[in-house]
Amino acid sequence: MKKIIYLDNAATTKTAPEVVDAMLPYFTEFYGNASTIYDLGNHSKNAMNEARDIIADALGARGEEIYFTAGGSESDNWALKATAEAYKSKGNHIITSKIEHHAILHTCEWLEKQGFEVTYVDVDENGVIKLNELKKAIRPTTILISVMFANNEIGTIQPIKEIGEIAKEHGILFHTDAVQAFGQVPINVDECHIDMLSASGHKLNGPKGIGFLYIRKGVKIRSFVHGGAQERKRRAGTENIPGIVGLGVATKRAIASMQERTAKEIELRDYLIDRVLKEIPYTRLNGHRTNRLPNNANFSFQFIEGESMLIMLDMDGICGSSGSACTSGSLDPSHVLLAIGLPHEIAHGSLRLTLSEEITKEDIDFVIEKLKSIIERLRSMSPLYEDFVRKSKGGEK
Amino acid sequence: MKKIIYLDNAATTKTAPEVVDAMLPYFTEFYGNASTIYDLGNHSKNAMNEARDIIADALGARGEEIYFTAGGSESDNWALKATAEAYKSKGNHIITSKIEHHAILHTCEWLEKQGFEVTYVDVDENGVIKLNELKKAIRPTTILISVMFANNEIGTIQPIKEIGEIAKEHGILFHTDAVQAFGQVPINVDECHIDMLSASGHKLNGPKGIGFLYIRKGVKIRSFVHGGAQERKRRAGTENIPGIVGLGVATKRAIASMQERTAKEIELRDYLIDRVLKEIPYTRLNGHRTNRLPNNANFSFQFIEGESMLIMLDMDGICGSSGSACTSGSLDPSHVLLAIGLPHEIAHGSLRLTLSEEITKEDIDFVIEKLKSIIERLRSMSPLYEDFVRKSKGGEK
Amino acid sequence: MYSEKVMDHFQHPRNVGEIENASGVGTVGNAKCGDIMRMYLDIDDNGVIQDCKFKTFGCGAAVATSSMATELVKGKTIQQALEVTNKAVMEALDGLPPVKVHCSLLAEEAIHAALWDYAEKHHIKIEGLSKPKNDISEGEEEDEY
Ligand SMILES: Cc1ncc(COP(=O)(O)O)c(C=O)c1O
Ligand SMILES: Cc1ncc(COP(=O)(O)O)c(C=O)c1O
Ligand code: FES
Ligand code: FES
Repeated sequence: MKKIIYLDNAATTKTAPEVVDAMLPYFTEFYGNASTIYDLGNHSKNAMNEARDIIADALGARGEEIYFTAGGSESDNWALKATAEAYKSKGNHIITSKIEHHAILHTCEWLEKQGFEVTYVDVDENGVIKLNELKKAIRPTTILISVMFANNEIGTIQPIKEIGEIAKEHGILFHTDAVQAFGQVPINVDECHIDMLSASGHKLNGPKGIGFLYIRKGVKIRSFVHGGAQERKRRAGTENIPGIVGLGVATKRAIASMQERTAKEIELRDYLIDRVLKEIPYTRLNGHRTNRLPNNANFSFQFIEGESMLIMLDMDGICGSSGSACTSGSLDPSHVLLAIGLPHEIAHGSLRLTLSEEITKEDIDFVIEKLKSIIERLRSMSPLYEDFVRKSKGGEK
Repeated sequence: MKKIIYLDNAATTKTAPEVVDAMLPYFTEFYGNASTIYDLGNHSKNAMNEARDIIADALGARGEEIYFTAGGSESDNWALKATAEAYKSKGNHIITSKIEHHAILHTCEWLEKQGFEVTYVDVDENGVIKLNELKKAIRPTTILISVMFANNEIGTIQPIKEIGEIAKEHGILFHTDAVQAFGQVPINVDECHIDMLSASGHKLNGPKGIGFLYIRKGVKIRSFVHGGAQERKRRAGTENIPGIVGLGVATKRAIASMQERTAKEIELRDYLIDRVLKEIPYTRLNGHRTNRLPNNANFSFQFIEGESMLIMLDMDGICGSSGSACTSGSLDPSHVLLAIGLPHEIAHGSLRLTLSEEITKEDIDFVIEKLKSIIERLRSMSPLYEDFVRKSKGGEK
Repeated sequence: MYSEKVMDHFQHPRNVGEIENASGVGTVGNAKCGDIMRMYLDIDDNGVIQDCKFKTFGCGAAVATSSMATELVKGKTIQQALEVTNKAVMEALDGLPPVKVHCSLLAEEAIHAALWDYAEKHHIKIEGLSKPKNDISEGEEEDEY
């Protein structure tokens, strides 16, 4: 098989072999339902609570504040819909940002249909939320602020602590979608005044189909999935023990290796960014130059369309993405790139490369060489580029 | 380790080793996000669609009518809430039964709070829904009938085809919670006029945390989990590929072995039922004598409390359940046993034993011997039994 | 789910049974779960509990707390027996899971009911003992979600 350079770790990650190993016994040996009384079920319950404690520790929270879900989307849906339901007697206004993941945005749109009002706060050209606009958006009826910890496309990390303080000052609940940040950057829910936090296992070398919602003790919140008494009666469904165990091990692993791993990733990321910006003309970096996820690089190449670029990269064994993987069903340019002010045709030519601990400098060098020739080739085919060159030449006359 | 006789297969099953084997490559090798364009992602997409087709085949449906979820509870929540939302301009009335799983009942209660009206139709003493009551409950505003295919506690199989015909006749959507039935009894969605059907992987030797909702083509239904464009824009969240592959293999396996496996289970189940009823006095069988799940036996032992019995059975390595595992967080006697007319104290002493293909006649013999002495011991400690004996003696004088 | 002590008392319950012509018998039911406990006391002329037996229709915790309660009141005076609260029984068992706290109330109430029966039969008044309820249920609130 051809060597693959996987640079789409923001879409999903390889499940770490030690994570899989930890899960295995819970499929065929300790398969008991955690909600039962016999010993086999206790095995499951204990394993689940161990994972809960590992995750709580990683956030400076308590085990009983961690509720397992099927992933980031469910966590986001739950946080927003069930808070809205529980606090609607207090108010019907929610504040979020323009660059949230669709799991937040589409949920907000749904809530608008149910009679809630949502303010989508702007971001600046680096993708940082405008705090003064956020403050101005607050009303007496505001019940919830939901701002993502770090953006999945452009990697920008938000001023979460400041947002948390604003929320706290006004007695408003604060939720953050930390699906991209959890395991990549240190998070402490108390320091940042976070009341709810979403995360998803498969973004940190854990399994797919498992995630959690942190809910601060005391936060009134209804169920989203109704049914059995699992997760302290807040989230129904037979517990996915192998998934939960896997998420626990993945968290432990991500936290333990965070410092070393991200230092290495930042170095390689910056090397990639510097060389691409220098060696490929008409290119811009999207997202904040320094305040970004350790593994995220996002470029826009003028005169180029994203899908063609991705297919060509794939032919060279390079996996990247253009906009968010989750929106690939759509042909619209990324709402995130539009929000940071890119015109449509430039937003279309974006490339997101997200590193992992397995990526080496040689890999990056290989990617840059391939990228250079792909961009050149696509530009030579692009009528936009032709016009541009003609115009520039005209100017030179 | 002590030998364990696992008789709680209605709570959850052991994941079959070949299911785990099939899942493994999708953790560490073909881990790509199915919503991407590169080859690695195509691997995932193909595997997912193969599983979809296997499941569709098992139901006489089409692949595009199968939507993956995180399990039975999510499927039930989705089916009810999103149908209610989509059809509320047509009407606000829903019909279900008194013996549904909590994933249906609690969702119905939630819908009642949102302004919907729900009729909970009675069952007879065998747990069979009263069809004449069901018919009488239909109103011009009825938009949905949801009746489970087979009950998780007492195993009774419902007259699904008749219900489907009634629903069809009146132009009402028909959903069935087939979490216990899928893979255990043959199901054809067209023959039974089923519009939506819920199932959960871990009940048929598949993995936990994965399930599906069958939605007949043409049924308008909204999303329950909003966000990315996965599952034809109807269910957001990065696809749980290992789980989906596992569910596919588990389905294939369950369908292929169904005839032989259930014939064997029925024989053992009937042997168990006959001996227990004959050899343990003051005992009744709950659920229909013949029209029941092949692997389900459910008894009530008078004068006895369920939990004590379960703990004692566990000491002998026997895993059983009392009421539904999912409701063990509650102290109330099972709503199912109350619905078939059992008084509280008898409902308390119920024992559900659910077989698997691994159970032998020797296992059953062992269980019966242990059960006899446990019941005797607990009765000798029971003040209710004391009163009963005293009264009978009094009567003999 | 249960402590070793609870499991021990469940597996080997002390003092199961009846006492013929007991000085006092009390039966209480738990409205919360429908479980039932009966306590027999044999009290001598000095007001010392000579023997104590129980029967329980209930969960593992109910059986274990009954067993422990009989151990705790045996050999005690009536006044000392009144001090055997559900908390004392739970502590002696190294604790119970939160959903099972109500089970230990059954034991406390059963002792009180048996003492009340004794007092009525002997036409005496026991200081600090009030008429037991037929059904006990406590005010512990479940969270509403
Ligand atoms: C009939 C029925 N419906 C729904 C469910 C819920 O399924 P899950 O726990 O997989 O979400 C179960 C299982 O507990 C069930 O038996
Ligand atoms: C920021 C963000 N939120 C939410 C999600 C949704 O997570 P999942 O796909 O695991 O449901 C994703 C990933 O796609 C994400 O990047
Ligand atoms: S021409 Fe194919 S997506 Fe635009
Ligand atoms: S649950 Fe009834 S006494 Fe314990």
